[in-house]
Amino acid sequence: MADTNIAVLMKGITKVYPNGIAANQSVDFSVNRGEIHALMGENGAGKSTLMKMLFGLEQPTEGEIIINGEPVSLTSPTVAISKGIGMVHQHFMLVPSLTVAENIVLGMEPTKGAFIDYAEAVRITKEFSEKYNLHVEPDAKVMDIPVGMKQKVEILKALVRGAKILILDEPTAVLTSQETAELFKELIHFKEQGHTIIFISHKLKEIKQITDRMTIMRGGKSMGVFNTADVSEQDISRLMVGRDVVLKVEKEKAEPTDTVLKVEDVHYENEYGKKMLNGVSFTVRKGEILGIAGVEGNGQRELVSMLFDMVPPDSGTITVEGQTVTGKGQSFIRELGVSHIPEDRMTYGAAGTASIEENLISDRFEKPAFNKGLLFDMDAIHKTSDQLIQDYLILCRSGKQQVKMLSGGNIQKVVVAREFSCDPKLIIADQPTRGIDVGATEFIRKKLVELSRNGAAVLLVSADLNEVMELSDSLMVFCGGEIVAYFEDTSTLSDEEMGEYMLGLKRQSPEEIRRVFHA
Amino acid sequence: GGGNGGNTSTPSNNPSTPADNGGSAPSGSEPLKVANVVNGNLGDKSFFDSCEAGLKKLQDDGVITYKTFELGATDADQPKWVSTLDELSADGSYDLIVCGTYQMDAILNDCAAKYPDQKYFIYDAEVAQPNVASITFKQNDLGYLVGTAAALMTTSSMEKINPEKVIGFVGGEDGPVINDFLTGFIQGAQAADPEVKIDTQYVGNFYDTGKGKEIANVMVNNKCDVIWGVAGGAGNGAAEAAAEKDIWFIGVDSDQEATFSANQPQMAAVTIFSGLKNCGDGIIYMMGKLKDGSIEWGKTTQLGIAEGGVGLTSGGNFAKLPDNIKKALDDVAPKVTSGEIKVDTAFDESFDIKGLRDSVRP
Amino acid sequence: MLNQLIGIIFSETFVFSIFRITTPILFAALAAVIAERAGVTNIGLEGIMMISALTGVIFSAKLQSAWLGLLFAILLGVLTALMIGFFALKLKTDIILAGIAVNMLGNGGTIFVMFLVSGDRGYSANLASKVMPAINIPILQNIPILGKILSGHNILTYFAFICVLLVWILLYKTPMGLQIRAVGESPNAADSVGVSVNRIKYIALGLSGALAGMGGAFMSMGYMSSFNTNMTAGRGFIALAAEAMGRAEPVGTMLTSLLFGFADALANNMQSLGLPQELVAMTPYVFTVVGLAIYAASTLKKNRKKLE
Amino acid sequence: MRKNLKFEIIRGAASILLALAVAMIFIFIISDVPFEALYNLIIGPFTKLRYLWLILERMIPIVFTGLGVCVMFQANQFNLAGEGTLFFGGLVAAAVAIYLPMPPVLHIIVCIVIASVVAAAAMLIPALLKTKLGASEMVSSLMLNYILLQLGVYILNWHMADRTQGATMSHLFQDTARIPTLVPRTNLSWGIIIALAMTALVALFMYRTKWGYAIRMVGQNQSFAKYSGIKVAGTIVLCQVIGGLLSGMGGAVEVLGYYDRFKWRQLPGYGWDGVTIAILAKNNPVFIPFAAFFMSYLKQGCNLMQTYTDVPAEMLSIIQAVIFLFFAAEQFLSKYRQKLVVKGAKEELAEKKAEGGQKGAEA
Ligand SMILES: Nc1ncnc2c1ncn2[C@@H]1O[C@H](COP(=O)(O)OP(=O)(O)OP(=O)(O)O)[C@@H](O)[C@H]1O
Ligand SMILES: Nc1ncnc2c1ncn2[C@@H]1O[C@H](COP(=O)(O)OP(=O)(O)OP(=O)(O)O)[C@@H](O)[C@H]1O
Ligand SMILES: [Mg+2]
Ligand SMILES: [Mg+2]
Repeated sequence: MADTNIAVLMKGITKVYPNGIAANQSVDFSVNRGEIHALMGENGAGKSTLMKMLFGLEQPTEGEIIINGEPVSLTSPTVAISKGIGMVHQHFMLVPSLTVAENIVLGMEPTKGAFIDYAEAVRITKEFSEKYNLHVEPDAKVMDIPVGMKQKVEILKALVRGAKILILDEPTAVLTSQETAELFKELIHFKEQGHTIIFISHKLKEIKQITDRMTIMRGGKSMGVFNTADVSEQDISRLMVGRDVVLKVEKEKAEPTDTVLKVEDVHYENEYGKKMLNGVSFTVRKGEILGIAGVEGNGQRELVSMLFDMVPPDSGTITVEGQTVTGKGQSFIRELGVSHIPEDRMTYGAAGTASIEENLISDRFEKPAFNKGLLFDMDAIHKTSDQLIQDYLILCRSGKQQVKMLSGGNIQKVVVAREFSCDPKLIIADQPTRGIDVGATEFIRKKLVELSRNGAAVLLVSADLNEVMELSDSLMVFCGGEIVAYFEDTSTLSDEEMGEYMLGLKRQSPEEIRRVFHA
Repeated sequence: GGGNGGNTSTPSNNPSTPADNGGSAPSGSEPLKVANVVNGNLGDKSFFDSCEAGLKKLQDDGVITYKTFELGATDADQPKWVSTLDELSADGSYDLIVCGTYQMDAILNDCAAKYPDQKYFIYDAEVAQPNVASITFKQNDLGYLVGTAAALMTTSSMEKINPEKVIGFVGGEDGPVINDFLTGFIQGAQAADPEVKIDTQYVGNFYDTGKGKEIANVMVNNKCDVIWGVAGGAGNGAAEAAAEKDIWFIGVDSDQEATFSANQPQMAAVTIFSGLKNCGDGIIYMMGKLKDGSIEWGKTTQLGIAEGGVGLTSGGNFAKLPDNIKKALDDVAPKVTSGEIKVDTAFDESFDIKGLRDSVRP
Repeated sequence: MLNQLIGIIFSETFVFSIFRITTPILFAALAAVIAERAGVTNIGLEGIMMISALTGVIFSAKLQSAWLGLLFAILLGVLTALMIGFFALKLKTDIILAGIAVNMLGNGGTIFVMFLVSGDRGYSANLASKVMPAINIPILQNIPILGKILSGHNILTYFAFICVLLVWILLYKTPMGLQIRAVGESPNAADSVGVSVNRIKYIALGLSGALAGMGGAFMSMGYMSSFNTNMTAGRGFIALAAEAMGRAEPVGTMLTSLLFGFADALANNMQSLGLPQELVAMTPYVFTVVGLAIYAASTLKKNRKKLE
Repeated sequence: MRKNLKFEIIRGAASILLALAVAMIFIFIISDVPFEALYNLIIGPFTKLRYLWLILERMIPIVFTGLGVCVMFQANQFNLAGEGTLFFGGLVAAAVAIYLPMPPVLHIIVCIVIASVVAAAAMLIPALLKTKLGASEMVSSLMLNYILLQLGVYILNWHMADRTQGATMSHLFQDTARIPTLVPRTNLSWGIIIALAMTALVALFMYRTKWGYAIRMVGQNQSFAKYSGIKVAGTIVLCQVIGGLLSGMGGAVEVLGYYDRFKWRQLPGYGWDGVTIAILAKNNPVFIPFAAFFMSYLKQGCNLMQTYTDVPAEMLSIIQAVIFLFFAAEQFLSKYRQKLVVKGAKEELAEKKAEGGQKGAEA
């Protein structure tokens, strides 16, 4: 007989996607009523897939789902919602041109006669927003609000629909730590009100702080259920990855020489008029790794886009080896010896439907080395691509394979192989190891250090504080579109101190900050 | 339900009809086996239908059996015209293949040369091959009659007529056949009253009825009170406009008053008469010659007013024409036939249709 | 000549004709708006209009009621659009191909069906079809200039403009409209709150078919009083252009449809000035391209800032 | 991969069968000799060599427009002006063929080249409106069709028409400009060889040159292409210009290979056919001749059915529509496919497990 204390029971779940990927293999998953349950695992372990099935967005190939003791067939989100399940997705599921209130009532619109009762929608939004202390602006369009508020809108969407079981898929990835702390308060509050919460996060500290139990997944399988109190952070990462995690990179002290990248007094307002960069100036020199730390959404993304001329600054100058890059186009910038590992590999880093080989040559296909007369020199292309596949340990059947058929780590290696092998003078590495396994991470970090020690200038952006602190020779902190701190030597820094700068609680003097501008 | 629908247009071939050698004209009472190649679609209420009607009559009279091949009118259908004609000729089981329009002449020319034993009729075009008999119609003569009547109408005191001396011509395309009608129309009108202005406009195709209607409306604004629609289906749009604005419409090719009278009485009411191009009668006329052996292969038979190839309908609203107009028509017709009145043709390369058109514009 | 043209443009009959010419395009363009807003490109509008134009004639003749004819025209429009939906959404046939196939059906299928029903082929002479009435608006018709321009149109012309309002209300004031816009803009978001994306797309396609159906019915039961082969003559494609130029906004689309109606009316008048018909016929299309270019240029600056 | 191919073949065959079954319903309703009709439709085109030549002959223009659409669709450019540029290319070729005397062979080449260049230039309109102003290429290309048509008919009627002819058509082409026939006593010209050669060239261009590579990358992921340093705007212009070039060339080859005068006064419909076969060929130029053959075969079957049985002409568009609708249905038999996939995935997992087990045992 089903245990009435179990809110969610998923038994023997297997999910095969239409492309043949078995994202879940005989997974058992159970959550007790009124607990906060963590679901952990490396990227691609199958966490989101499992949750999508619980929310009716995907159907299991095999297996059984039991909600509050009742076997259910969750054929669509509507059914799941009717069973009291709500989900906050890893990627925002909001309609940008609609207002917050419209997004919240979408699919359950209050009506007056045949029309939407918009006032009522606003009232509902306000009511729930007050009840759960999640402050949002009902009349603002979603495209105009900051990410933190978007996250709250997502949570409200679930609560308004009467969710008793709340799935939160990496809700804190885009929140500041204050916002996170506030959210956690609310989660505890929900729990006390009898809600059940499934919480997915890669941040071990958060997991330790807030959850009662956890299920760990690896490679589409469940590795077991644990009481949070019983396992250490070290244990968790070992269970997730399958071996002890060592991420310490050995590197000699940097001896920076000439300035390669010079950014001077750059300002930028985004399309909605929000000031994203406010007078940013810094330089990156040959042979050094300069890190940028900061909570996401503080202007790093805009800065990186600008360095690669994807958007123009409103004012200020950006030069690489003395040459202005603004308005020159990406091929000019690449010609200068700039390479770039983009944050979003599937949007900028790779063409998923193209082959590995085609992805590897995208920056150099016009070079004489790869062309014989009007035609491609296919031999040269094959040779280069095979060599890169070998050098960068890209796991694939052949260079002809579609990139999207590779695992995330290997896709990242394809990007890295291309960007590192073009003899770069400046490397802009934006989240170079996001979401890839330890082995590949180690490999990429080593390569990065090696390149810098051989004379490349490296600008490293990462949301992973450990990564920036360990890998960078010197470090600056971004907050609110400004540089708020600069550290020439990262070896003596503490997490706590960094945190204070990142949240804008602390700030160096202008003189101290100006040290980052070596000119 | 619809089982018999497909057959009406394609009467079964009589399998007992012996496949003639096709070389000489078959004699006696044996019905001829005829293929009717339509490089367009039936239902034009115009010469394809007229030709079809002629063949139907011949079949009913036991003179022939026939089958119609509708090949569509679009430019992408052109290759189909070629291949079907070739297919039927190669097949050899038809005593006679009938086709029409100037769009087919070059095609038939090649095909007839390739299959010298096969006999062909072509109407509304000329092909100089020894196994082809061509039938053409003097639409410029027809135009002259219509122009005469229209000009006299706009200056008359008939109902629906305004004081201004303006008449309209709605053409399908700015092309030779249509302009041949137009040439006669303008010359006839000018001869009747040199002060009459003729507003000529084209739809650009033969199917956009909406456009036909809009153009006719513009003509009404330009004070036209008699409009001749020579634009196939698009001409019906002009008739709609005429009915709405209560002016006179002149039909073309077939008796459009009769067609409209089935279900569109308002349009029938304003259709004073129609200028006919009697393809069906032409075919019957030629078939008679074929039967009695007087046919001349390789020659063109021009059918004018006298032969009944072209002419005006005389029933229905025609009676409403004042006597002076009827009399004028009776006067003019023999003169045109005899050549006493010389009507220009748009097929003459040196003829400046554009100049003529612009010189009489209101 | 220019004076003459200006005289024409400011004449009552000219302005009156703009509304008449715009009507079928506006219906079809609104059809395109609804489909596009739900994220489906309905390239089969031309075919749907043809099918409905014939349906209206057949049923109004058989049932001796223009209104029933209209009803069936709308119904067939809906069914045809849903067929596109079935193939595109359910069987995942490329939606463009599905649209092209419907256009083929609209071309040959209508001739075939008309022949089966009435024995007519090119033109529905044997069908005693009915037309939708023209309406004189009581007080308005007596106002000097305005009366001549705005009164006396076919009831469907008025309805086309009413539909602009209805579509606007539907899209911006009703739950269905909210869901249509959500589905078109971000299907995942709609899906995640239990809005069935395909269901909404079917509904949008159905409405699109209904509007295009009215456009077709207007052609054969208002503009004309009979059906003839190919009578929509590319208006379905023009409508797609009007919709895209109007950025899938009902009011914007109405304005672009009117622009096309104006250009077409102008073209009709330019021939009597002695200009070659072929060049005159280019007017509406050139207007559209130039209008599109001007409009695109005006929105260019705003788009440049977007982080891709 | 192999499994996928096998599935695609099964799906293709099944969808054709289903399409025919639906077509058959119509045929049975209207025909007294349904089996004969069906025989003519399906087997008919293979019964005589002559029919094969006809099929090949009708492939010519649509191979060109199909290739053009492939190139544009591969870059995600929804340009529908193949129709207008084919028409205009034909007209330009005709003008050169009539008024510019030249020695044989060279004349043909010059005609084709000028036609292609003019058509390509016309495509600059939608292409530049897109890249410079961001205007939808679909709208401007649709309008361009009508503009080119009207302009072409104007030129034909006012400047090129042979007034001695009963229909509006140009003067005769000079013999030097006519593409000779390939098979005697047929209308199959060397155009088919040009078409196939262009197929090879376009395939080579798309898959073996830097420009083709750029086009494909822009189509597959425009952000990635831009980020990689590919000149996106230039590539978008290039692909549409090539699209115009190909359809213009198609117009020239069709006009010079099939006609002796320029006779088109409407858009001949080959542009839409090109879109259809490009979709059937999944935008791969290599498959274009096959898709074109299929379409041409179907049309020939329909013609024979009309010629030898009582099925009327209008049925043909219905049958074609039905066949394309089903043939292009991706999701057709999807349940079956999902089963195959699951089976495959399970086998793979089992294999891995076995391997893992072995490794474990070794350790
Ligand atoms: N969008 C997608 N469409 C199709 N297949 C995908 C997609 N994303 C990933 N895959 C496939 O899923 C499998 C696992 O990929 P994923 O990136 O989730 O694995 P991973 O465990 O993170 O890999 P790694 O160890 O390299 O980091 C791979 O075989 C990949 O080809
Ligand atoms: N729609 C899809 N089609 C095909 N494969 C998919 C799809 N969605 C996910 N996958 C694959 O299924 C596997 C599991 O993905 P899932 O999103 O569940 O991982 P995850 O554990 O949530 O990872 P992350 O930490 O990155 O969110 C991956 O290999 C992924 O590539
Ligand atoms: Mg996930
Ligand atoms: Mg008068």
